[in-house]
Amino acid sequence: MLPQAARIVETQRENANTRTFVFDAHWRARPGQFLMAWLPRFDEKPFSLVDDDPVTITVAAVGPFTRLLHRLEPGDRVWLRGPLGRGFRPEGQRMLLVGGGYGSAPLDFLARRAKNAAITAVIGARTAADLLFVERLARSGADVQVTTEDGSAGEKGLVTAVVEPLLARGGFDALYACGPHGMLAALEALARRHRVPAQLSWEAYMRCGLGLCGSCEHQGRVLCLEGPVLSFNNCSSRGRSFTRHV
Amino acid sequence: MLPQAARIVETQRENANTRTFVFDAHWRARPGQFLMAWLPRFDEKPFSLVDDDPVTITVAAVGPFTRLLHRLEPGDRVWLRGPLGRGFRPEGQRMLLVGGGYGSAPLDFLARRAKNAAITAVIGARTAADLLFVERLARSGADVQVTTEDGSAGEKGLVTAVVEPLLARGGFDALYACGPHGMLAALEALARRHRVPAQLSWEAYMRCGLGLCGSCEHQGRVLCLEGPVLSFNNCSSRGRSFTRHV
Amino acid sequence: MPLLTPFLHLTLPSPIVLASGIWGTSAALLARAAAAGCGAVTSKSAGPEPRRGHVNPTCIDWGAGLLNAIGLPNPGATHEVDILREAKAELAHTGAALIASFFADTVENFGRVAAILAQAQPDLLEANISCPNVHSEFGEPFAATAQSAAAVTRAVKQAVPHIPLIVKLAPDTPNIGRIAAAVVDAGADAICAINTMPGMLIDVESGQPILHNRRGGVSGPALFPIALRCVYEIHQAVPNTPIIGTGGVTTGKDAAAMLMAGATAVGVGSAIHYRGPDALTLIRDELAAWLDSHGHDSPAAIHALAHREPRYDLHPTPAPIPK
Amino acid sequence: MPLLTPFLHLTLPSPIVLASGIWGTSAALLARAAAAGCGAVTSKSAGPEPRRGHVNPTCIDWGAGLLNAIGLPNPGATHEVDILREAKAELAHTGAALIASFFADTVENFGRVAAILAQAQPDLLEANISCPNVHSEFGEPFAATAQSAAAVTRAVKQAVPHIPLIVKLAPDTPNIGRIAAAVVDAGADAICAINTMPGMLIDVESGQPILHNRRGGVSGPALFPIALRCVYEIHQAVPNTPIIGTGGVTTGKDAAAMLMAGATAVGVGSAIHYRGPDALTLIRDELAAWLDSHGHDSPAAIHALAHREPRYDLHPTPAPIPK
Ligand SMILES: Cc1cc2nc3c(=O)[nH]c(=O)nc-3n(C[C@H](O)[C@H](O)[C@H](O)COP(=O)(O)OP(=O)(O)OC[C@H]3O[C@@H](n4cnc5c(N)ncnc54)[C@H](O)[C@@H]3O)c2cc1C
Ligand SMILES: Cc1cc2nc3c(=O)[nH]c(=O)nc-3n(C[C@H](O)[C@H](O)[C@H](O)COP(=O)(O)OP(=O)(O)OC[C@H]3O[C@@H](n4cnc5c(N)ncnc54)[C@H](O)[C@@H]3O)c2cc1C
Ligand SMILES: Cc1cc2nc3c(=O)[nH]c(=O)nc-3n(C[C@H](O)[C@H](O)[C@H](O)COP(=O)(O)O)c2cc1C
Ligand SMILES: Cc1cc2nc3c(=O)[nH]c(=O)nc-3n(C[C@H](O)[C@H](O)[C@H](O)COP(=O)(O)O)c2cc1C
Ligand code: FES
Ligand code: FES
Repeated sequence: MLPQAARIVETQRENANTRTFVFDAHWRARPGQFLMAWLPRFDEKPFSLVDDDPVTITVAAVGPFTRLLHRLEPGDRVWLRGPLGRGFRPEGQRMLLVGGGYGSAPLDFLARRAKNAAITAVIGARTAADLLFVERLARSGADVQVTTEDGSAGEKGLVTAVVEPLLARGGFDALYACGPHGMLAALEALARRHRVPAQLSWEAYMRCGLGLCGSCEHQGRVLCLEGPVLSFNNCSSRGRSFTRHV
Repeated sequence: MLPQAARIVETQRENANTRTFVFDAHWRARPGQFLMAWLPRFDEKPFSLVDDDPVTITVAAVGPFTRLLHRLEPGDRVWLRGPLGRGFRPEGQRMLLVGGGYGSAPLDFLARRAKNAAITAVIGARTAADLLFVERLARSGADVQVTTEDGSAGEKGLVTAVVEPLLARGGFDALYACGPHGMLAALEALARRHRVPAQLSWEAYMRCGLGLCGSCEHQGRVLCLEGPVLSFNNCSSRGRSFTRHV
Repeated sequence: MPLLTPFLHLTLPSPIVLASGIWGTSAALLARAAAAGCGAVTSKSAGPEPRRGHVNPTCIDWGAGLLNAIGLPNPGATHEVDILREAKAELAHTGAALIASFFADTVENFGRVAAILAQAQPDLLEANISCPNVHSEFGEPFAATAQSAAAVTRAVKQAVPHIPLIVKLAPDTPNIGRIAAAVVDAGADAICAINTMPGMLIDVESGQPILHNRRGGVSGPALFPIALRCVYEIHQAVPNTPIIGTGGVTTGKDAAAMLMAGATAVGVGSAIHYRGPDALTLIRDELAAWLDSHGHDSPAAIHALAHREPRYDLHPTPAPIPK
Repeated sequence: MPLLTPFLHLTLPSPIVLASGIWGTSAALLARAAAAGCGAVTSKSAGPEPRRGHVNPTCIDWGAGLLNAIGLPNPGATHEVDILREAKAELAHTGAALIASFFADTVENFGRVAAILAQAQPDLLEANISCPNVHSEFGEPFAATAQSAAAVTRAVKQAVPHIPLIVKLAPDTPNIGRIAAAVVDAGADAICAINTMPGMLIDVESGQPILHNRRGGVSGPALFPIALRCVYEIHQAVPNTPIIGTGGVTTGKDAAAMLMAGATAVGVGSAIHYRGPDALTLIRDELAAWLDSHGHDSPAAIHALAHREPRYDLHPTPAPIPK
């Protein structure tokens, strides 16, 4: 698959350093899958799909490439390769979604794809200004709970502080999460403790995007091909598979 | 397309220097199409399909390759590439088939594929012993006429001697022929004179078999790809196409 | 259609060139390629003596490309003159140029063969110093080293100074730019890049190489990125020398990429297998349509574009975008 | 399964070898490849210093093959020792051999890096003298000439005489057989052939090379006949030297063809993209099934078969067959 030139149709400001880009490209993808966005002779970087039709990504300006992207306007071109990787598979009727930072981006896509499920979403950020997709998730029908590290919105603290009692209370068929490594590692431990199947979307340093170079390895798996979403089933020690549990 | 190993299932003697080989290969092809038969490290040569299911060819022993083929027995392997080229398109209800030498081979295949047509076949050879496929064509329902150069069977002389009055009498929708160059050139002239559409299968020296090397060129066309059957429509000066004439 | 292509002293009606060894065995086929949209057509490489070529199989489609070892069958230079004369006459009304390709077994014979073919007054000569299929007979191809490539070039320019000379290079070298520089230095007027890349296929049922010559040359899609890289490197080495970019071009977009890499004209061969006898016309028309839709009025407009880098406007961190 | 493969002093559980640069960045991935059916696994090439590699795009699927210029990112030899040690421990129970691949910027540094990696006691060392992606930085790859290839070989053998050395060659040379002979003469114990073939892709919309490094290396199906030919020629040149035949192997039949061309083991890389993470297992099992169904009891049974010609019983013209 060669990068295909796509034009930006629309951009939306999401928060202080985050913008959403809508392209004149139309794919079929799963939430959790990603694309590689290329600016010729500059760089090519991975971003989660926020929608597949039209192709949409939400980008936090954190370095040279994302800052350059933020300078682009409708009519400008970006070259896209995708959809790449394996995404979330919406399973179960009661879904718990947890997002940290721009990790909320694929979660709204997931919520829209899992319309008949009852969805609880926990969205965390450093401050209220950094929160992302809270309204979008609410519009998608999720019951949204918010945490901020400084307490400027919602509960003060990390998402795990909200997630732990939710899992303890029970009643969720599966946990879906996307965000920084530390958050995912903590959620993985919680999910194991409470025997809830989990699908976690891990970030990794992507080079080839084809499952070859090993750059994106996580626990012996190449996330560009076999992830970024890795799932495990905690609900039984008897090898009942995740899908069968639904 | 790489050569595929096929086993000889059966061989049949056709006449003093001609044998038929049936392979354990099953294709879908048109009469007039051909294959390339390869014996590793020896040579690869073109032969008309006498049947496509099972793949069958009839080979006259004329030189090193064909002589080696004649030594092979059921169970031996030959590597086949095909079907190649464009074959005959059976058109019209009254067909005149003309074969010289092993040129009769694809004609019987054609006769079997054009079952509902009234078929007249004129088969020529040097001597009675060289005649090929006379019985097969009769079994396929054709009205077969025979010519030999030495008069040892049928009419003495060349096929054209029989074909000319047949065309003059009229009543044929099209002429189909396969055989040596001289015969085809003479038939082409006759067909033009009598304004009968014709499909002539020309022999040519085949190398690449892919339409590239130019080795098989005939009148500006590469016969391995655009032939060996070339058709022209003589029945009208008003551009009525061959197919419409049916 | 915006396809006029200046090439040395000529103006070709289109940048598409029929590659040597494809169809170039007769005047009829050369004329057909011109009628189909080629701006120039290259005859099958002719040598000093008539040659039968290799025993079959000589050409195989293996999926990602072709592999051929036709073995340079040709009627010999003296008879080739007749074919070229006939072709020249048939091409006259099309405006397409005739490129006479040739090879030889020694440096001197390259000069001799060129002198013979020159009798037919082809528009251009093309020295095929890169055919991988006569390797075992003649040792390494002349294209393998800068010295031997330059020696052939000098011999031909000395024998036929009045017809511009294209030298056709091979991809199996670690520095094609250096070899291009050497032949241009020796007097080559243009470069054709590239010939096929040596390869082999083995039939596992028999355990034997499929081509009778065992080795052959890879062409078609598999060759495309290799050819593109060679053309790019040659343009870097000799930016003022026109290049016929050849190798795996199958679509109008491929042709555009070749021009961008630094080619002035685009050779097409194997595409005829992949897209049928109309391939030349299809590629020509696709290229014209692409140029048109991208606002370019000629192939020259995108020539060597890949060597010019875009600039991004990289201010310091943009302020959070107000909106 | 009849896959035991003697290779130098080792007996590999299968002839399938994970190629360098594929998955070889961590002990976990090396162990996974061994568990999936590799008889040996090659680590990502390590160099004298940590290296970030090239900016993206670094690897592209262009249809008939891949093109990559990852740019040899690696943690540097000293840290690589830890990865190799960990990998060796994890591989112990699988029987698979560990091949430590490395590169350097100078002949001397090849020796130095080899000596550092030797601390981890890998089963084999592989000198990558053929990576096309560091070309501009270091000049021509060392694999480009017999002299430089032999010089590296000697330096490594001197630095680490006790671990057998594989030298990995490049296809962009007109005579790979001569280079193989030179490195074997200089002390190489085995050859890995081949690394990728230099190529380029251009995006016509932007007019720019797609890989950030511009040039990259072609791998995958497009490389297969080139690799097969190289292995065939190397086996002709050094018939007693084991070869890891690498390049475009995607199926068990491809692996069989490599063995027939003269390989003793078969490297696999890009196939993981084409057939998914199970590619190594699929190729191993297909090869085993093919050997089985053709009555061969080991990969060695078909080794170099393509170099042995069949004989046809060619009596004078057979009499007309009576029947
Ligand atoms: C599967 C996946 C999905 C992602 N989805 C989004 C998203 O939806 N929105 C978003 O804003 N960001 C997303 N990212 C992160 C995004 O790719 C980085 O923010 C971006 O690459 C930064 O590039 P830069 O040049 O702006 O900054 P840099 O200064 O180059 O990098 C800033 C940080 O980004 C990370 N990064 C840089 N290059 C890469 C790379 N090639 N692969 C992975 N991480 C890299 C590193 O952690 C680095 O420290 C995703 C990353 C992955 C792997
Ligand atoms: C489309 C086509 C269909 C054919 N169908 C049949 C058939 O059904 N039965 C049959 O017996 N023969 C057929 N032939 C002819 C057959 O290919 C030749 O008889 C055979 O190649 C001879 O090879 P040899 O080595 O035995 O003899 P050689 O001594 O090599 O050649 C004998 C004669 O065969 C012809 N010939 C040789 N090589 C080739 C080649 N590569 N391509 C074309 N002609 C060649 C030449 O006219 C030559 O003079 C066909 C040829 C073509 C082109
Ligand atoms: C069947 C065939 C025959 C060829 N014969 C010649 C030849 O005689 N002289 C020559 O210079 N190149 C010859 N070539 C090489 C082509 O001219 C061209 O360089 C190569 O095939 C790459 O272009 P392509 O991929 O478009 O075919 C031949 C190629 C093929 C496929
Ligand atoms: C993404 C990628 C990275 C590679 N990195 C290395 C490397 O670090 N060292 C090396 O010797 N070869 C490297 N190679 C070359 C492979 O080892 C192999 O020689 C080549 O890809 C051909 O085999 P394949 O077609 O099976 O991939 C790399 C190839 C690819 C595709
Ligand atoms: S980015 Fe190369 S394996 Fe995932
Ligand atoms: S045999 Fe080569 S073009 Fe027909």
